[in-house]
Amino acid sequence: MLRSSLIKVLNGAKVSPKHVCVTFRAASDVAKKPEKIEVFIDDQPVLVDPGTTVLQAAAQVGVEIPRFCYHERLAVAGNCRMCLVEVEKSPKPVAACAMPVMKGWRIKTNSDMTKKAREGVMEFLLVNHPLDCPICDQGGECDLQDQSMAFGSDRSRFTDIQFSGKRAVEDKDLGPLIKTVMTRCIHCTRCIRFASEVAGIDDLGTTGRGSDMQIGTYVEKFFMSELSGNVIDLCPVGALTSKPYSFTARPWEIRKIDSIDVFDAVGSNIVVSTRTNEVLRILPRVNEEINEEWLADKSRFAYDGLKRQRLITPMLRDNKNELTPVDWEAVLLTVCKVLQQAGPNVAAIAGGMADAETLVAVKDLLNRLGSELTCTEHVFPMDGSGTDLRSSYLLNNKISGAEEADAILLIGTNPRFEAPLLNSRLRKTYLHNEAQIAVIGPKVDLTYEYEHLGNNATAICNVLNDNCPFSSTLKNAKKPLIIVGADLLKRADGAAILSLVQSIAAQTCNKVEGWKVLNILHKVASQVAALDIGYTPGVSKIREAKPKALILIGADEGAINKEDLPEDCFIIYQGHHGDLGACMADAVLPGAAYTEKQATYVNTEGRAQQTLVAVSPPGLAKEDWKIIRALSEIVGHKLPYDNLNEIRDRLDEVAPHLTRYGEVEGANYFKQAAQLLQEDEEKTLDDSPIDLKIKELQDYFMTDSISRASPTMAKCVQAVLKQKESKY
Amino acid sequence: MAKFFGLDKLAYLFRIMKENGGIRSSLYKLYRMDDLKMGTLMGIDKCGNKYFENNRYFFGRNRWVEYAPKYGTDYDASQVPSEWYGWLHYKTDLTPDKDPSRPIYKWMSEPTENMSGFSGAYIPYSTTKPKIEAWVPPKPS
Amino acid sequence: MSASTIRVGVKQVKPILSVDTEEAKKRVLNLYKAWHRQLPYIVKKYDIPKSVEQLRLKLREEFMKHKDVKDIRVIDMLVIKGQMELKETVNIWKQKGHIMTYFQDTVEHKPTDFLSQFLS
Amino acid sequence: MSGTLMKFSNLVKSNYNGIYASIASNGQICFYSTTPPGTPPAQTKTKFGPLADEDRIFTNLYGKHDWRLKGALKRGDWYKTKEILLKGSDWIINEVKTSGLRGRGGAGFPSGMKWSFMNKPGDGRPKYLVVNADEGEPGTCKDREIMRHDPHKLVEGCLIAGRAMGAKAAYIYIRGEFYNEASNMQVAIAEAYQAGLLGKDACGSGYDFDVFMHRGAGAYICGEETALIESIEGKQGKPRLKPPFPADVGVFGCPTTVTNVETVAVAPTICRRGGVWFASFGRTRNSGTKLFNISGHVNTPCTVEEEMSIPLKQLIEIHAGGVIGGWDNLLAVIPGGSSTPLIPKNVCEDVLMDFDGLVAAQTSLGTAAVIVMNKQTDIVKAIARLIMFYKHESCGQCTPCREGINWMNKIMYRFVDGNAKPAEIDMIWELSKQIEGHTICALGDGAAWPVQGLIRHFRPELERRMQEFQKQQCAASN
Repeated sequence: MLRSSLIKVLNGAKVSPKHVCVTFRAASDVAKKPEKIEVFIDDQPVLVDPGTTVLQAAAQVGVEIPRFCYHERLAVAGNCRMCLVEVEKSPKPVAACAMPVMKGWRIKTNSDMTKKAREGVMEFLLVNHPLDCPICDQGGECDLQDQSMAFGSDRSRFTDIQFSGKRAVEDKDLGPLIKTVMTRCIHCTRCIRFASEVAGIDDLGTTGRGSDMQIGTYVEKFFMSELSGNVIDLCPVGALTSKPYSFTARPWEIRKIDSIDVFDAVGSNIVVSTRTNEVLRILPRVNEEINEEWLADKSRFAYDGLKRQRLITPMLRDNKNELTPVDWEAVLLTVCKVLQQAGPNVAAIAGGMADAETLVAVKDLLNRLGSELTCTEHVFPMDGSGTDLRSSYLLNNKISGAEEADAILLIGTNPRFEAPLLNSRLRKTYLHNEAQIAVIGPKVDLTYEYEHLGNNATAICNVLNDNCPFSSTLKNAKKPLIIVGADLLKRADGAAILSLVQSIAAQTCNKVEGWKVLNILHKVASQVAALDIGYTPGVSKIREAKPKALILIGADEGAINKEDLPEDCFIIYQGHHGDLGACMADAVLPGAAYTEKQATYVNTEGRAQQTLVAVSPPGLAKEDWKIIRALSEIVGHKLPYDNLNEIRDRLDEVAPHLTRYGEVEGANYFKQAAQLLQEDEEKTLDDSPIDLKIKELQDYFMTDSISRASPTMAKCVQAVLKQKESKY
Repeated sequence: MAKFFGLDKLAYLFRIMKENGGIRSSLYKLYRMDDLKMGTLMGIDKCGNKYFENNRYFFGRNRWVEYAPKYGTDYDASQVPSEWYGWLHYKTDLTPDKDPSRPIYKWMSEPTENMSGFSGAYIPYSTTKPKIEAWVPPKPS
Repeated sequence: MSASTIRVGVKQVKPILSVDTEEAKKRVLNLYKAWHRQLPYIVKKYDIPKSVEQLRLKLREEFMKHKDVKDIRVIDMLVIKGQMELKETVNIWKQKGHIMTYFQDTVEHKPTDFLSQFLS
Repeated sequence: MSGTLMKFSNLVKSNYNGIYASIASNGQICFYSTTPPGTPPAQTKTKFGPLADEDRIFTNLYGKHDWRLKGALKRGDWYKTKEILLKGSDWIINEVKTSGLRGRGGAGFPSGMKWSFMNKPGDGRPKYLVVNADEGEPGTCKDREIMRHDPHKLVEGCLIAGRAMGAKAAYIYIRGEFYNEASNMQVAIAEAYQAGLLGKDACGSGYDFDVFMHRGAGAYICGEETALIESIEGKQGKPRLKPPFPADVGVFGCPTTVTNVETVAVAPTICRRGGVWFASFGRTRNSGTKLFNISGHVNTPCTVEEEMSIPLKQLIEIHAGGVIGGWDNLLAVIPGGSSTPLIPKNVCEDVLMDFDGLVAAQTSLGTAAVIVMNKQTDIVKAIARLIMFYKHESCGQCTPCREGINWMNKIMYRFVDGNAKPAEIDMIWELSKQIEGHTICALGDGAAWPVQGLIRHFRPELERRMQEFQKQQCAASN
């Protein structure tokens, strides 16, 4: 929407001016760096770039100007008028959020005029605000509360409440995630701007005017976005609050633990709020490199899945073929017996949420038992350099790097649902950087316009062989980007496709230092760590090997089933949720979920991050790597680490970047990887259409054992399906 | 004269013992109830407990219950049925059979005796939902 | 002047009871003997399931716990505490359980090896 | 990214300081330290009005003649338009500057200067002229007369003004309720196209110019220039933040000038008869002729073209047949459309109807819509009704206007009954000050001023009502 208008500006046709300004700015930014101008904030001189707003200039000297509608990551609306400040020689106060500074301006953020303006605006905001703080979920973290304390008047003059009362607005139904109490709304339009700019959905808007103005979806409609939860954080008052969290806790009662999200491979930074050993909500934590300050809905709302379908006690299959709860000694002894009998005929499959510590412990144990069969559930082509060179399986250019790209080719991926926060970056690139985007794969709604090049491998060949217009765009681009979905490489001809893509990447010669063209987007949080540690992607080897014992580390995707295994194969499932894996298991070892352990995860760009313990594992469940460690001692191959530090030393030994938290360990050797792939014998391409697992919003919500157990996610799926049937 | 020597008391004791069925049973009652009293039988409830009154004793001791022999020494205040409770605790002076105004509803249930310390004891349970719901393995078909 | 006082103060500490090791040793032995004499009465009065022999061993053990203490002031302080204990014991200010705590550690030792930790 | 979104101010070029300063002062007062080229000659007359018939610009104001092209040609429209166009934009702008023409839409910004902002080297984007024909102000009815009876003046004006600023096309944003006017306009445009006066090679001058009509959907706020632009773009008519000013980023993201119908319609005559002729009317800085709308309690309400700086009393007496019940029965006059503060009778006696004269009387010329109220008027109720209008027409974007006017409206209606405390008069004064100047557009100011005018001049009346109400209450409760 926003973008289309922009193109038309340049062609001299219709345009949406509110956003045009943004692009002009971006363009002029590149062109030249104008010299700085001096302004005075409360008599403090500060040098700023031309075009800086008063509010930003004030922020540079640490003066914070109150605001409601202004948000750093959204367009300026300037309608709350809270940020009015006095500028010397100006007869009326100016809106600091929108007014660019002029040379020599003396801005007074604390003068009588400023204070009076703020007090007036505050009074007007409270005139029609219900003041129902005691029953409002935003209480304690409400901008309106805080700012009325700081800047408001100390008494009320609103006597008309005795004559005509306050405005009341009907609540809107925005679906199972967002609770609305529209009477509290102060019309800052942050939610509208978020929806149309970041989420790319123009469903929210205003209707009516004057005091009858309302925020809402024009028709009754579910706010169908994978980023919808963020409007809850954006709302400065309690008009939009979290439905699952409603009336649960007050912000001052909860403990906040910084952690990492594992629902996708992005590794968003989160804050887990807990009280009395219960996860109450999950909020995003600012990390400019990864998730900015957004969070995808699954990561935010699937936490109630952590409380259902949990494995809280070890289980063994008894003679009636039923899983019955036993204690740890019994299960460990049984498993030990099985492993000793199996000898080297043991295999392990790691699922999407396995942490690096567990992965390395399992690998060490299996190696000691004489087996090399450690696999991941998700496939990756092993031809050529396979997973030996990190560059061939990482999102090399980093998530934040996507913002600078000017031509993007998405192959076999649906970033909107596989990595919503990467997609929001791509949308930003599209809007503000005029990036040309093309897609090879199924036609999906990515919230921005793209060129659809085809749905099969031939389309990739076309790009390589200059058979389509986009290939020249890609080759002429300064900063081209190719993102390949991990799903695509699962196919039998995955290696051939990867080889093709590598050739395309090689053609787009490196024009910018450090710019990496080829990027792989994974779908699960454990994959990169597993490949780093040396797991074999895919389970085909296990099918061939016919192991006597199989350890599933949270592998619930059904990559392998009982029919693939010999009759006498003993399946050990270790994980936190009862799902496919636990159903087919002969022994169940209850592990900890990501909120319950301090564990390392490596995201798709190769950035190691760690989760922290927010709550303790339920029942008899233990931290995963400790289970393996205990098992190893009973089996008789004691693993040489007893505590977290020691196992992290071991991680450091295997791959040092796994313990450098927060940093991206870049990969290189693109050329070598490409060469190795080319050297292999000619591979045949399968020309069947490329398929994706997650195409639409309803596929997004329930993709792993936690979200499948979550009632909220189930409600979301229901709501989406219902919305799809509705005529709007 | 007899009064002076306390002989009347002795006579009264003998009377009590006689009322209670001789020396043997008096001793048994004394052993069982730590008390030996004589009084008017006011009624017998359906469990066989006997209720006595003797206003010669001071208020608070003038009404008592003699538990049915089947209870032996394991008697307990909760074995008094609710209709006699009021009389025994001076809430009313009318015994159940003499009180016409007692309401009888069909939802009234039989009184139950306190089973604390026995297999039928009441065990309190939590009414809050568990924070974590465990996975129940599906039954193999 | 004040400087010199400080220097003296630093060099020489004020004794609690004993001026030299000899005296301290004497006090320790006196305390030991006093306890030793009281042991049969303790067994009897407190009615504890221990024999006088066992108590003697325990007494020796308790004293030997501090065999390496060299500081006179610390020795004196320990002697004072020992005397207080003795007085409380002899005057039956204590109860049976207090005496028995000498024999049983109420704190259960946490397992130190990984597996026991895991299973506990 | 936030930075990118925020810093659009690169667009604001240095010469916009000027615009800012003038608009900052609510567009009422415009003082210029520098003398721009084409300064109008100083006025030597001391007595103004009535206007002679040969000096009238709008010769078919009452619709007595043919409004179509044929009639217009007879009245001298489209006469030598080609020559004017061929003289080039600098000449036109200079002529307009010399004429001292100030915007007729209310703010009174010098038109020559405004048009000249558009005339800087372009960046490839087309420029647009937008004619604001969304005449929604209560009391104002001048533009509709032009469009109904003299549409060719406007069409020709569009062409000349458009040429002056190098615009590619003109959009006439006409109020949705003006059905007949829109029809006449459309006919006039069609006639002009057919006659080759518009379109490719307009008037044979080699200049391509298009004129489009756009009918509004009935919102007063769409008369605000940025809201009007939003509305033309098909969005909700809600004012935009300035800067960037429309001259930089206007309609469809291109440089745009928004001008009033009357301003544009007088441009051809100025060019034909010369800026000096136009400047010979009215006081210095207030030159020209102007359409005055006189309504309310007068014997013959009318719209009339008069010389600027004509005394108010003379205007009413000559053209409107005097106040009903005689001049002494006059209570107050709202001199410039509903948004300007009223002036009581004693001020009306000798006030001159021009920008500076009315500013000196603490009000404003606005659109020169004189609303006369005689002593039979319930003045409080009249102002309360105006506030209700503004409450209804507030777009709801910014807080002070959305919440403040609603609140003022509630208080005003209590004032009508007197159901308030005298302290609340000061409170509503303060509220109006909290709204004024704190909003994105000037609607907030326009709503605040009538209340301020009322309190300034009729405070005793308000207090009297309150006392009366108090007495009634006491009587009722006893």
